Amino acid sequence: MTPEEWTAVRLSLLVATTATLASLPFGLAIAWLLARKDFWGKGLLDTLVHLPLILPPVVTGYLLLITFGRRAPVGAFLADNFGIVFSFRWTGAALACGVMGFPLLVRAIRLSIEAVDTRLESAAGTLGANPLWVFATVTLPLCLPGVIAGAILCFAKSMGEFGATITFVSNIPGETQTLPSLIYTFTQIPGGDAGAFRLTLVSIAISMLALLGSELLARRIGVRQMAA
Amino acid sequence: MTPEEWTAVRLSLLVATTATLASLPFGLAIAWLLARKDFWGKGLLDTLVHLPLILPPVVTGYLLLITFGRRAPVGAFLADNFGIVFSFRWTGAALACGVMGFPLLVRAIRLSIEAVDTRLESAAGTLGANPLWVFATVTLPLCLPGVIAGAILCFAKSMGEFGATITFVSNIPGETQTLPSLIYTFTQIPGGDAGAFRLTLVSIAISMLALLGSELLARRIGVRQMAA
Amino acid sequence: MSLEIDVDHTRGSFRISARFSAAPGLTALFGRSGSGKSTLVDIVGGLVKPDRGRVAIDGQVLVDTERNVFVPKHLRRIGYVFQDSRLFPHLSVRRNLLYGRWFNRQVGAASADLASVVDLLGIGHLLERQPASLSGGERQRVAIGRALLAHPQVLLMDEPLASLDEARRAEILPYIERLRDEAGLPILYVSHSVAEVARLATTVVILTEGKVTAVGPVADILSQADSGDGGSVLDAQVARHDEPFQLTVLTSRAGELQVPRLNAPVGASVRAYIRGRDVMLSLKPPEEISALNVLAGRVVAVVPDKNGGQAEVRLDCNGDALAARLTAKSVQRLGLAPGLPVYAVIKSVSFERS
Amino acid sequence: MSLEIDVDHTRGSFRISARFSAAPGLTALFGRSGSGKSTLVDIVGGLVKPDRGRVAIDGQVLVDTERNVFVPKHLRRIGYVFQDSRLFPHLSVRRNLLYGRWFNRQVGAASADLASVVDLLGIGHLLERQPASLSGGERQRVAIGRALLAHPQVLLMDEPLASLDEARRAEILPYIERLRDEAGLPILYVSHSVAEVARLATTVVILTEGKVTAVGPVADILSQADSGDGGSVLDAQVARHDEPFQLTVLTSRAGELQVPRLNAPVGASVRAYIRGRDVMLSLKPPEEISALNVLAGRVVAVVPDKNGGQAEVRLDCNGDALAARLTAKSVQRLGLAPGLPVYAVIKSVSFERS
Amino acid sequence: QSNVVIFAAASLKNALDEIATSWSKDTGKPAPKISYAASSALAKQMEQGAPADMFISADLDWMDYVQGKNLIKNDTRFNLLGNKIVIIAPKDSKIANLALKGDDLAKALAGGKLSMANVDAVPAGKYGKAALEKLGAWSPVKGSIAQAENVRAALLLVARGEAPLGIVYSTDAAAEPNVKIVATFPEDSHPPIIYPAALTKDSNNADAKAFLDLLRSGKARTAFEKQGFTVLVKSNSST
Ligand SMILES: Nc1ncnc2c1ncn2[C@@H]1O[C@H](COP(=O)(O)OP(=O)(O)OP(=O)(O)O)[C@@H](O)[C@H]1O
Ligand SMILES: Nc1ncnc2c1ncn2[C@@H]1O[C@H](COP(=O)(O)OP(=O)(O)OP(=O)(O)O)[C@@H](O)[C@H]1O
Ligand code: MOO
Ligand SMILES: [Mg+2]
Ligand SMILES: [Mg+2]
Repeated sequence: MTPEEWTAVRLSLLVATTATLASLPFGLAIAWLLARKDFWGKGLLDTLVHLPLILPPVVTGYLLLITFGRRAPVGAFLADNFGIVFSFRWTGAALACGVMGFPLLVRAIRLSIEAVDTRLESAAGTLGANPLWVFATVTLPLCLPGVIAGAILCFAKSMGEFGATITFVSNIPGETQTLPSLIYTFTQIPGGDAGAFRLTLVSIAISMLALLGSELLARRIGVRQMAA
Repeated sequence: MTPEEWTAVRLSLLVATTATLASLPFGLAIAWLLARKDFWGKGLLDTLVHLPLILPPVVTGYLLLITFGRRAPVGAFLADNFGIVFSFRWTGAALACGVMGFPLLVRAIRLSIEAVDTRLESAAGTLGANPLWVFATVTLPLCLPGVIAGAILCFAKSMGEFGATITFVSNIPGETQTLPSLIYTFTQIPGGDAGAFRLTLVSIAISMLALLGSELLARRIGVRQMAA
Repeated sequence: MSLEIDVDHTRGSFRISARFSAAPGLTALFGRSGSGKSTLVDIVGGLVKPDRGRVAIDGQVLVDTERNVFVPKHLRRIGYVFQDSRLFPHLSVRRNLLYGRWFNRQVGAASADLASVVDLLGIGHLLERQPASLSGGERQRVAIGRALLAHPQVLLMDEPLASLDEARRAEILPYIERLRDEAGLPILYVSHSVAEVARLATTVVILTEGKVTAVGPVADILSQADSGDGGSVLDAQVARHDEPFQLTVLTSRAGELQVPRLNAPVGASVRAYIRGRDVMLSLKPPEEISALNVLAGRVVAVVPDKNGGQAEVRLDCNGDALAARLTAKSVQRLGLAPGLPVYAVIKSVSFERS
Repeated sequence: MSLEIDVDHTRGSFRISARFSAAPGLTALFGRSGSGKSTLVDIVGGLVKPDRGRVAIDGQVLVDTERNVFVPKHLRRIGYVFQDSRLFPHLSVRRNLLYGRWFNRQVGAASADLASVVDLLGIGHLLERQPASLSGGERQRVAIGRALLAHPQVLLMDEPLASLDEARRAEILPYIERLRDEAGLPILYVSHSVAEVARLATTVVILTEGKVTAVGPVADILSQADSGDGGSVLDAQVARHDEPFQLTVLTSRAGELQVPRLNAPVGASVRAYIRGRDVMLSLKPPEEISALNVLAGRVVAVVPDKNGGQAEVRLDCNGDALAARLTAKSVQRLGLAPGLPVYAVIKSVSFERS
Repeated sequence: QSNVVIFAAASLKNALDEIATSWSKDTGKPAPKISYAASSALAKQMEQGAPADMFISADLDWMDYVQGKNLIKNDTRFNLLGNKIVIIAPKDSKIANLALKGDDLAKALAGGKLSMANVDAVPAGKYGKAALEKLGAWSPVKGSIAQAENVRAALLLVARGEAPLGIVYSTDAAAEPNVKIVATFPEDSHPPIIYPAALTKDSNNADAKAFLDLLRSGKARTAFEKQGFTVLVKSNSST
């Protein structure tokens, strides 16, 4: 592989990992809201979460651009107040991947939270745990399978996402050129198939390792729990 | 909306519904295998299922093209022996959407199956139900939340998928031009933004309805079950 | 039920190694918490495949690891009442009850059955409810009904009555007796209640840390049970009913017994269980006392308890064995010793009502 | 525990409407399956918010719908033993037991507590196990331990001993008594066992279809209980111990009682529960009989059962009330009628061992 | 009679739709079905037996590719359209006229990115790169290129002000009100920008030939020119 390709691999790993880890807390919070609370606008929130799935990735990328771009309201606000800049940065790629993976993350966690027996949560309450502690010590550990599944889906999606990423932060080698962007470029060149194939295998290998790791983790948790 | 747009809306609904319904049985079977069985090559199957997520959609579309195309081995076999033709038909678009949504479908169902208490399955066995009946009368109803979640994810994904579709079956009006393909086309021409925006709203509205419907369904099932 | 078991099985650090055969009827599994009762029932039910061994019911081999036989649970035609009720949360009570009917429909009068079982268990008002909204006892009653309505050939009951009130137990016990006697259904029954076991069991199996430490007819075993409540069982026949006083007079070899009105025809064979603690001993026939039953006998043995405060006095009453539990002080005071003739005094109300 | 309850609540078609106040100590909830016991405990525990009403413990208001007070459950400092054990499946037994310690650590000697509770419940060998691998009884014992170790100010126990064998119950009961007496812990206790209730309860509340049908001191209520096992409670003091025979001699107004050796110092106040079915009546003092306890008294009332076969004979033994359950035939035979002097004969072994 | 199926580069949609509609109206024949996608995807689909009668590529490379695979009727191939590439800046940019030699461009970027379509894969990107190389402006800006998936995305980045400058087709620049053209590349600075068209080998639809002839005849000129394309066929030369 060429140095450019190695760079793309490293960048993709960074982007996918960041996207997954950074969206986890938000994913957990929103999944919990959707699973356990009834509130005005719940349907809207649900639709919003699913939007990146429903919209063609290019459109999502476009929406990200007009929201988090340098001249866009939110983007400018974040840049001015927190120094967080997305445009043409790998952070923007991570944001795009995180957003694209978000519906998958939230669904998996939500399903798992809905499967947690609320009677156990009440039991924890009677033992003195306040709602936050109940979440941390009972709900969260019990919905770990969903968290793991959601994280791996988000990671895998990040390894494959390019439509929104390239539209939002374009394709700058070493900065925003992730593996899928590079693969895509190869597919657009007559005779580029071999290169695309090689990089595709790399991408599959990475994701397979991540998958196996997640399965092992889930199994260890599962063996310890079983149904009690 | 123009007649062409209406056609695309109708076609997208057809494609998304077909993709979702047709992949459900396969999704159930594979989710059950992954959730409940240990076998050689399980990791491989798991990776295979996730591939459409990991690969850039264009690559998935290309792989579909060289597998299910008219001149491709599997495509030719299916066409000659069963008269099933995917290439450049709406069925191909449904196949592409089904494949792209498959990892989401399988994950959701699998999570739910893993949450089903195997003690209830044993209880059904003692009452005379053979394993197939146990699945149909106990496992399946109890993992319905996951089936519904998986189906809605697959449907939503189908409403947004165009990378694999356009690569596999092109973008032929009335035949393979789904809503997202049309939206994409609009984004490729000067002055197309308004059209893209209009169609995006249509797509969101449809998906929102589907989401709300699924929530209602899940809630009705949930209320009936609760934890027993 | 002519149950034959010879199995070894390991679950984590727990090892069960049980071997016994039981006569037809109801076999009670008795033993402390964690002694392996549920595990053994699971093995008979086909939920656990033993590491080694053989299980047969009425000659039909269900498991034989040597010949690689393992009849899957759905072909064993069992009705299993689980310790945790395991109702199907997605089905109404009615559909839970009728679940087994989908699979074993050879018996015709199932709808009549539903009505009578529902009636017996007092769950008629719950039929359209979902299991999640039931109380603990209601749930267990539905679980019993579900097992009964599966038209099983074998009934496995793991502490079925533990969460029920006495009144409800008193209603269900005779029904189980009828299943045992009239339908001839083999039953494997786990219970912590000596009274239940004494009343129902044909054979008692005592498990201790995974091993069978005693097995035999209920009369022989119960007095050995480490339960603080040894007792005796007398085989008797219904001689007549005393309708005005609602009593039934039984005859046994030991003598005549007056017990609360039984629902059995004259001539029927019944079993009277007499707890050791309900038996008083007197050196001469007591007079002007409220107890209606006085059996003459002779002391066979005086068996002091380990801690010495009490003793079991075994009597021979004209061939029937009877045990009385007394304080050591009474034993000394009355000078009880083998060979001494005594009178056993037993109140009628001591007998379980049916 | 000086528990005051006045609540209305509707769950589906079930309506509970309970109002009572109970003296400090242990309050037993008694009633048939589905009568609303668990619902009431849930209301006290804060798991269910009543539609209307007020709950106060020791003057501390937990719920008052009128003043919009609802103390959330994690602030109530309760130890709740659920009817279904509700162990945390992802935590080992040890961590289940210590769960409450994270939140209520003001009490110091918690590690000593762990050891003693583990010992009492016999779960030392289970500490590193996961709940899924426990037997039914083991699970319930861990649940009891978990509640005790949360250092609660109130203990809520919903059929805690239902799945335990008699030997284990006999070990746990005195511990609960100690909590009630020494630690002065208010306890709300659901049980189907009259013996347990009689032994433990200060106040008994009887629920029938969601309504309180009787409430009062254990002695007054138990004989009314629709349980087929009415009994009497005598307040007594330990007079001396008879070590050779392992007996304890109690004095009560009714007379002297010899019971199996109690673990209480001389002078201590204890309560003796005497089941009606364990009491024989004699018209003259019995001689040469094994029973050590004979109390002289006078018939106060003869209350026939609904179905007529048996009757409860209420006695006044020098001011103490005592009830005997006899057959109608004995009542007639002895000519029992108010005013008649009689002797109550009670075996020592009838008393529950501690 | 079945519809003519045309595989066409996505950027042709506006013009080609208009032509197809009027052709259908004039002749009474059903309007052609036109599949708009990336030239690369269309070429590979033809390779897999796609039922196309006609292919209009956005560059010569992909037409050469299908011709190399023997998928078109070589004698029907002709160069239909030409286009120009320009440098654009956001409407409110201070840059007005930009010189294109040496590092003028790099200076004008002032640390910002030059937004282009993919310089290896997308025609507009390839042309832009060639032109910059020819003008000696490539190496100074090489490290500052933001490569978009396609021209439209490159245009968007400039229109949104993310990038101070970008290289796009003049057709796209003309239609976007938020940008202005600050320089036009000389025709000889890059390979000719050409949209070739041809009938496919398998096509036996007479209407397809008729429609191709229409395009070749130059009667469609107005529609293409309205979108800013240069029509390469001579006017009024009919076959
Ligand atoms: N969600 C609900 N919907 C309808 N009825 C309910 C619901 N929850 C409980 N009930 C009913 O309320 C009644 C009281 O239930 P509860 O659990 O308090 O009974 P219990 O006295 O504890 O009985 P048990 O001894 O069987 O445990 C029962 O009849 C039960 O069916
Ligand atoms: N998966 C397991 N791993 C380790 N030990 C286990 C496992 N399953 C059961 N055991 C142990 O096996 C023993 C027997 O369990 P079982 O459920 O048969 O007891 P039981 O006699 O039914 O007790 P109870 O009266 O409490 O229900 C228990 O000590 C239990 O802890
Ligand atoms: O009959 Mo007793 O129990 O020795 O007093
Ligand atoms: Mg058990
Ligand atoms: Mg209850």
